[in-house]
Amino acid sequence: MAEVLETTLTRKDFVSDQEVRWCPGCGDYAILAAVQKVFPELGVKKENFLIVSGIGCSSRFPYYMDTYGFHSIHGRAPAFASGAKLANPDLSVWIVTGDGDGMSIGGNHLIHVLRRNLDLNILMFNNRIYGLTKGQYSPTSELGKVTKSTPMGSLDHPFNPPSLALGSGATFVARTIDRELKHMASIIKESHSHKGGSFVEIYQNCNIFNDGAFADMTEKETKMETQLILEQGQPMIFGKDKDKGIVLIGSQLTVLQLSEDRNVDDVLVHNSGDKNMARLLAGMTYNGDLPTPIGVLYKEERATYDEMMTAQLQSAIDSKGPGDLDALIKGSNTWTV
Amino acid sequence: MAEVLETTLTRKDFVSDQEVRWCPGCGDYAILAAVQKVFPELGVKKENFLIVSGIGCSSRFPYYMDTYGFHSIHGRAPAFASGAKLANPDLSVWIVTGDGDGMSIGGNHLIHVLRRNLDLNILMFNNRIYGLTKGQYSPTSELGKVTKSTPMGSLDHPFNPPSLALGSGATFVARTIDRELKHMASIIKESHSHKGGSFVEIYQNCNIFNDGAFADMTEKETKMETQLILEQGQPMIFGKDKDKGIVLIGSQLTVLQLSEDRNVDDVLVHNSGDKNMARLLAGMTYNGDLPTPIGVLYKEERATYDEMMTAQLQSAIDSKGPGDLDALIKGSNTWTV
Amino acid sequence: MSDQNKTVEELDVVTIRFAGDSGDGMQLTGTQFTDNTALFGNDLSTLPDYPAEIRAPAGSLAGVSSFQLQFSNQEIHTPGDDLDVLVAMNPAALKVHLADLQENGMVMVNTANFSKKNLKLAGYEVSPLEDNTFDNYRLIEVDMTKLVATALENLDMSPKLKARSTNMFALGLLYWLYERDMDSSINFITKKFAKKPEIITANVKALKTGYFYGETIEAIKTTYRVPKAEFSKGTYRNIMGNHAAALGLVAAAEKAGLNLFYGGYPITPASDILHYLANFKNFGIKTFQAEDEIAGVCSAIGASFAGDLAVTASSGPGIALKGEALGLAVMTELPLVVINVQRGGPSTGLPTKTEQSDLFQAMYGRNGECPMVVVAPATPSDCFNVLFEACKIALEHMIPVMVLSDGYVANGSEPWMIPTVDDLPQIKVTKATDPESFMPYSHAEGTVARPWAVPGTPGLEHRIGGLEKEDQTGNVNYDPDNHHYMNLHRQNKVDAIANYIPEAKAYGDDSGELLVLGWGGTHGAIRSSVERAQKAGHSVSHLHLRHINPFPKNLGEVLSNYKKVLIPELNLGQLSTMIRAKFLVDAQGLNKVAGKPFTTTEVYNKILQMVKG
Amino acid sequence: MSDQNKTVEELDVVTIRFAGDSGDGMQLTGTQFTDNTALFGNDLSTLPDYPAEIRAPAGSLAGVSSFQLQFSNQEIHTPGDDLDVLVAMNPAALKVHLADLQENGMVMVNTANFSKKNLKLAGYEVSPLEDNTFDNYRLIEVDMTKLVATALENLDMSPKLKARSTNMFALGLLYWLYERDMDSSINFITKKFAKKPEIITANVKALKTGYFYGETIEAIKTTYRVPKAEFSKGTYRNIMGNHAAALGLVAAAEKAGLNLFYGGYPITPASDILHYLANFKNFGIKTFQAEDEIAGVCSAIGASFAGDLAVTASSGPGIALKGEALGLAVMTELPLVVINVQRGGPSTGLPTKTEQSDLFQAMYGRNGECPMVVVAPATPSDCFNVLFEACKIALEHMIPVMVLSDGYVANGSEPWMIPTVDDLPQIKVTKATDPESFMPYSHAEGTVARPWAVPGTPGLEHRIGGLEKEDQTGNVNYDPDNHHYMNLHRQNKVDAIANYIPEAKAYGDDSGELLVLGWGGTHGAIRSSVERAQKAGHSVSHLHLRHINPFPKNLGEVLSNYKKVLIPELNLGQLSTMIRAKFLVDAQGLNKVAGKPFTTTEVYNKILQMVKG
Ligand SMILES: Cc1ncc(C[n+]2csc(CCOP(=O)(O)OP(=O)(O)O)c2C)c(N)n1
Ligand SMILES: Cc1ncc(C[n+]2csc(CCOP(=O)(O)OP(=O)(O)O)c2C)c(N)n1
Ligand code: SF4
Ligand code: SF4
Ligand SMILES: [Mg+2]
Ligand SMILES: [Mg+2]
Repeated sequence: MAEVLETTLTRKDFVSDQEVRWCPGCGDYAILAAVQKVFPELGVKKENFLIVSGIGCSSRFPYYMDTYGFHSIHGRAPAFASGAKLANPDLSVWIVTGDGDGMSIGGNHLIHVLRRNLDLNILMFNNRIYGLTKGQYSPTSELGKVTKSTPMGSLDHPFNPPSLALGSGATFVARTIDRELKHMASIIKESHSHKGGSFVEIYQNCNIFNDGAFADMTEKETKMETQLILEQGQPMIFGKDKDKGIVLIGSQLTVLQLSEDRNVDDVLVHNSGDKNMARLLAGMTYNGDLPTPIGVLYKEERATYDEMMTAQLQSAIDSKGPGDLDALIKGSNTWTV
Repeated sequence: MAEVLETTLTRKDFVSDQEVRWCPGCGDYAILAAVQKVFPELGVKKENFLIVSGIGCSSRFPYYMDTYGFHSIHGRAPAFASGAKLANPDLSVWIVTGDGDGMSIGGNHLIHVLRRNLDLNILMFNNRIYGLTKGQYSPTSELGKVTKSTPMGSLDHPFNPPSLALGSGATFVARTIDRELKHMASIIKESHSHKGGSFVEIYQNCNIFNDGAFADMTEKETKMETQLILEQGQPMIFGKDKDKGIVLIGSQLTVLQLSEDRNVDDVLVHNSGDKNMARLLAGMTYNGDLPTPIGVLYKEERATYDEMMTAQLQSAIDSKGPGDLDALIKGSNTWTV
Repeated sequence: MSDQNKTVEELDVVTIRFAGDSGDGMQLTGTQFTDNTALFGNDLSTLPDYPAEIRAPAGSLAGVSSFQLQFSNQEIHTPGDDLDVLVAMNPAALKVHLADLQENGMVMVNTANFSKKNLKLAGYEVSPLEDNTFDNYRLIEVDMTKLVATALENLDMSPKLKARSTNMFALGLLYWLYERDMDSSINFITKKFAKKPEIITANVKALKTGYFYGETIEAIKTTYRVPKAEFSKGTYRNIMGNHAAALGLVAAAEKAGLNLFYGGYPITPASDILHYLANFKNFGIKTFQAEDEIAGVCSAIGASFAGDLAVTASSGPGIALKGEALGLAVMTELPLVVINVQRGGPSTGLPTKTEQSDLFQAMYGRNGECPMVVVAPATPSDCFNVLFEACKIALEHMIPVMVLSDGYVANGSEPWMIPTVDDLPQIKVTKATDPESFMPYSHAEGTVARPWAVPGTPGLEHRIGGLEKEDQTGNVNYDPDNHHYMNLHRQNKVDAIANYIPEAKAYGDDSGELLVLGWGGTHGAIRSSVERAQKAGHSVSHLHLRHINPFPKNLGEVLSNYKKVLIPELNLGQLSTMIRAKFLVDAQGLNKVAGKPFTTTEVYNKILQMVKG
Repeated sequence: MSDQNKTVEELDVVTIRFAGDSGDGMQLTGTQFTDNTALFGNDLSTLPDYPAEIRAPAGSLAGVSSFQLQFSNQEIHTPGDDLDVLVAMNPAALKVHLADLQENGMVMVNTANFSKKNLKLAGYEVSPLEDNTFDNYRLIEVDMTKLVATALENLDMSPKLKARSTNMFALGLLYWLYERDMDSSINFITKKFAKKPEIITANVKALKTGYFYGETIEAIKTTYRVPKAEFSKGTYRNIMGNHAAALGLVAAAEKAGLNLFYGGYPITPASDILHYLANFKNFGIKTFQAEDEIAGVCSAIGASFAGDLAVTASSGPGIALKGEALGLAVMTELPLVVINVQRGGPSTGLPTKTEQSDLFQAMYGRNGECPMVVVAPATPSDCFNVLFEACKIALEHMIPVMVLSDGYVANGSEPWMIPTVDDLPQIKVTKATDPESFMPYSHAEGTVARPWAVPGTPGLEHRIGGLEKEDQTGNVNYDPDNHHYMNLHRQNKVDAIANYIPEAKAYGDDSGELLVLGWGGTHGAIRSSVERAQKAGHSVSHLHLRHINPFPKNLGEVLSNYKKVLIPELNLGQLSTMIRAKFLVDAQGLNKVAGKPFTTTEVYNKILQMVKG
């Protein structure tokens, strides 16, 4: 883990000299701002940040951050990041990816990095579209999506990213929204503080090719009804008047209209350590009349791959002694002429 | 869907002329036997079966079946199978894969074919090892596994295949065991009858490189305590004396010791249509003192990709008329010299 | 239509370029002018050029988008070298493109955009309108934005939305300059915005305003007319390469009596092939947007095994990913068409730029001895023919075929004499049905095709895969002699195709001083320069290869008839390497890897150097 | 140790082969004999050969596993062509291998396995023991299984387990035949089964039984002794190629003062490199078994960016998958070592067989102009040197390097004079630290290396990626001239390495009739045949290329000194193509793609044909 920082960094320290090349109005700007705001507060030396991305609009992110950055190839960011983290476990490694980069071509690397629990942070900008290639549907696009490549509507059922992450064995699964700056900043912070692989889905608006994809979750008129803001130890209530709660009946999460009889005490209290509950909460995503949860769905402490590797290397030295190259080359069966 | 068959096929019709080349004692033999037993009973014409595999011991499967077969490349069987199914939706398409082929290199294709819900059947032989390459650990090997490539023990947390399948949006998720012939046959049958993508995990013993990986689940002495046999509409009881049941307390599945007070009526009744319950049941895999479920964990009717594609092609014809190639080539802006 | 004070001049050939910010609609403007030109009856060739995928900051140099068009009353082959007219919608566009304007050429600028901020973004310290930048050019300053705003005064629309029509103003102005009527664009606008009448009004008004404004420009005393070209008799349309490719595929499927299956993953500049095909669903075309390129090609191979005409397309990086699966297609001897719309490499490279640097990858980018048929279209409309032929070869020889298109051919356009379906050659496909004689790896004489025995056929159940196959039976086989034999067989299978393709015949004399040998999208620049050199009396011929693997049978002979061979390529010498190795001919390369096509002049100068030197 | 009735004959060179069922332990037997031979002091060369990955049915032809060994008192280069002795543990082994036995050669069979069932499985209608099969050979029939069973009578062990020691019996018999002592194997057995004393007893007893049984064999009147070879002074061990490769990597890491990171995915025949490295954890070596080959190479590139010496290895199909990522490594100019242990292709091909058919893929298997350094080891022990050098080039030039090993080199073994670490060249690695002068894409004179600025270094924060880079700054850049320049730069970066490698020098005369040009694992067969031809008085020299891209600077000159050039390759002419294209030399190929190495005779015959014809 990165050590605590002496000097004070500011947002400006993380602004690179490259022009930002997203379309005006793109949700990516807000995410960039949030990250530039949060990074100085993490207690990590500037030179210890590494941001790795794949290919996509979202994946241009590293160019705009004055940290070490690697704009790699499509879908493979988790693999590059894994190598870099294992080469230098002191780095604070961030992966920035999109719904196409991360879940289409890169789906396998994503699920594997999550099960391995390397200590790194994944920010997946989900705009439910391929932005960079000008608007084909993505694995998170809703069924029936009309796009350039599906003029009559797409035929495939989308992934539910938190469900997939949990199904992979992720130890930190969260969701936030480009338009909720504070929430986004706090989730990014929390993902950093989690030791292990953190998966953060960020609902992001692509105003050019999929404008308003999450409008119901971002617009004032509706968002109170559609967002379920999860907070550790807090009851799961929502609604403009905070008059609705989530309860578990049998195996089903259900909306409870609060009343005098059935009040906040009857409502589920969020415990991000409860994996089963996380599985059920993830299932609430765009699911009928249920609100969609944002916040930290799940968080589990589990040994990280990188720390186990470090420990294993040490234990090899402890048991065999530090490598003696001459002896190794020589082996055990030699003869001399 | 394949039409119902007139003539009567037998096991022998599905035995190819190729020598079976698995190690003596390999669990693959039993699975081959089960499939050869079940196929004649499915009401599918012999020539309408297509078995597609990747690379691995398990993936040699098609050679031994006298059906159409494609021994493709490592990890990609779902993609080949998807193309074949879409080219000819009448085929009964089966994918045979291993834990390495299906979940390591092929993980992405697996999760995508499941979310798309193509009507095909996946048999994943899980021996928790790479057999063909002579014994490296696989993505389903337990943490700390000592193998050729991990002499000091592996560092990565394994996948739980049904959890991953459910997280991907699969519509049919089941598990069986090479040593439970009847159970295996019935699950294979049920996977066939499911319209949509069926994922069947088969615990399979690799007696050469990972002998006894599932011994607790297969040996007489222990299996009654370790297997939870799920049957639709039946209470979830297990144990040598059928004296234990599974109950849901809050969000946690727990073992209930049956007694006069708390008897079978208190026990959960299996409903394979309950997705939330399936998520929790999948989590019981090799999980502490809980038994590991076998049977159909989950089953959901959802439009299949292939039938939607067929419908879309038809609706294009219905609305635009059948394609007129001369008109298409001509387009709308022409001039004549 | 020009007024009394102006004169009309006839020209043989004109090159114009529209340039502006990515948001200025230059691609649309260019396409409109192109369609109009095509309908008018000129020969033409286009070159769209836009920034890498993502939108660059407004007004920046990186954000400039342009569209170039050459049109003529004669046959032309390229979008032209030097410009007669440059339309520059902002300072950045001027900065990037002015150097390409020929001396005394006309440059029209939209002065409204020459703000301090934009000048700075374009790197101008002093406004070029205020120094000697235009000393050698004819500058036409127009405040297009303001003129449009005034014309649309009465419309109930935001100023921003109004400004969006400025490109139509520029288009109108050029229509006026070249004596065109505006109907094609008015029709287009009316159709495109059928649901938004106010947008129709705005655009049409802006268009007409630009047109009529022309007459008021003092500085322009002359308008121009490029008479119709003489085309062979027939019906024509203007067509882009990717569009023609898609049509070629559909035509081949129809001629073969097969369903078309397309499995692929979006990537610039190949995605449009998927987009076009997805629109042809009433032709029974199945398009499958896969999770990645590997799944794209594998799904296609699976569909091929199951009996469809299977196609995948991508660009360089995506083709790299398909290499392993293509080996399987070669081993299983299944028909498959793979399209690589090449772009600038290596790695992600220059995604929107053109290049010919994937020839080696096409030939050799797989493990083992893995020969593959390679063909390449020469022009946008040639994509139709080449894709049709690729399908024919794939199906009739049971073999995968790689088509090397490129960004220039794919996005460029030209007039195309529309073929009739009846006149297209038949594609002979016979699927195996007879269990008696069936051997999965028996091979037909001549075509060396193996039987296509598709699942669903009773009695032909068999297994194929990537392990070495026994000759005839197709069973897995580890015998050394069989392996050697099968390697030769796979090579022979490709080589035998040389018996089915036309012999090489150069344009120009059959022997002489210099042969310029080309392939793919460089056709236009080479042909133009060779014609120029021929006119100048040099002994130069042009041979353009459609078939790169196998080569035409007589290629070696043809090469030997010239004293020198020049191979211009947009790479560092890939065809050169193949030619030198095979024929031991000291072919010289003209190599440019700049993400841009050759200019005619570049090739011409090299020709001169070689015939003189 | 031979008894009075037998005589001992001295021989210069002997070739033996153990062959049996996959389950018979032939690989172990062969390795034991090899170690013993090495310790005894002969020069030697081995050729293990086993069925494709999966276990074939017991007794079947497909299930035969063999191990060949040539040993000599002189320098030898190959495992030998014709056999002096064949040990055949079952009919299938006999069937597959008998043809390789030289006339009058000795064949020892384990008669116990010549059951009806096994005969049938091997395709014998009549037992070869009962017809004239052995007319031209010396047949020694031994019921090894029974003799072992009797010897182990008193052990409390299942008959099946006892029978498992039969291979030790055969080993003992051969030890006796070649006048060896058994200590090395007794030591080995004792160590290996330290935890199972009864297995030790059984194996040692079987070994000794075989040994002493020798004396009772009437038919063998003579035992043989191959005197020690004269080696240069030094300490030796026997080593296999993959093992040597792993050691070369560890040594390079130590000499460079870096940690080694290995990212890869198992595949035959490359997996052992991972297995070896995973055992060297106390050297700080990080091995990462990735989810696939793409993740393997990408993790390595990530580790390289972060400052480790990064390595990935695979075989043909896996390397195909890495193509796209290798383009990124070329574009980002990061040090990386990529090992391809070649096997039979195309596609899955013949996974356990050797071939040299991935040279084209190494050179050209990526999109765009994407040149890569290519080197190849010639022998098993040479893998150490080549891997060490590959790391040195990668690190000192900041460039990816592809190493083309092959199944023959990787699994073969030979004596190796052990180098001392002190004598190995230093590897100069300087990581950038100075923010003042730092430019990510500035390039050093000579090496053309760019600075290695690793994350964690204050003030050097920068971004890299796969889009075209601006010279010096490394920023994304779409300028045509920059793109052209950078393409030339990347080529130049490879070419410049020619200044750092030795010039080519042929073995034999510096000019003459014929130069035999080889690369990689064909070294032994070529060298032996050239030596034979030289002895026969022909003007033939041998040049073996370690460096294939770039070639040694003087290669063209060397080639021009010979009237003819012959290029033997286990492919259809890949180096030939490169040489012909580059030097316009009419090099002839000797090409075999049978999954097997050349025999000396094959190459020799071709040499004769060329010097005579
Ligand atoms: C190997 C490869 N295949 C395809 C592409 C083309 N491509 C670039 S980005 C992209 C999808 C981007 O979608 P997403 O990850 O959702 O990012 P967004 O642009 O929406 O932020 C595709 C298909 C590529 N660059 N490389
Ligand atoms: C592209 C590629 N990479 C690697 C391999 C080597 N390989 C073949 S099978 C296999 C793993 C097989 O494991 P699994 O799928 O579990 O099958 P099993 O043999 O255990 O049945 C590997 C790594 C290959 N054939 N192709
Ligand atoms: S295309 Fe969409 S995601 Fe990409 S920069 Fe523009 S608005 Fe953002
Ligand atoms: S290695 Fe294991 S999985 Fe493979 S055939 Fe042998 S026992 Fe079965
Ligand atoms: Mg997206
Ligand atoms: Mg396995």
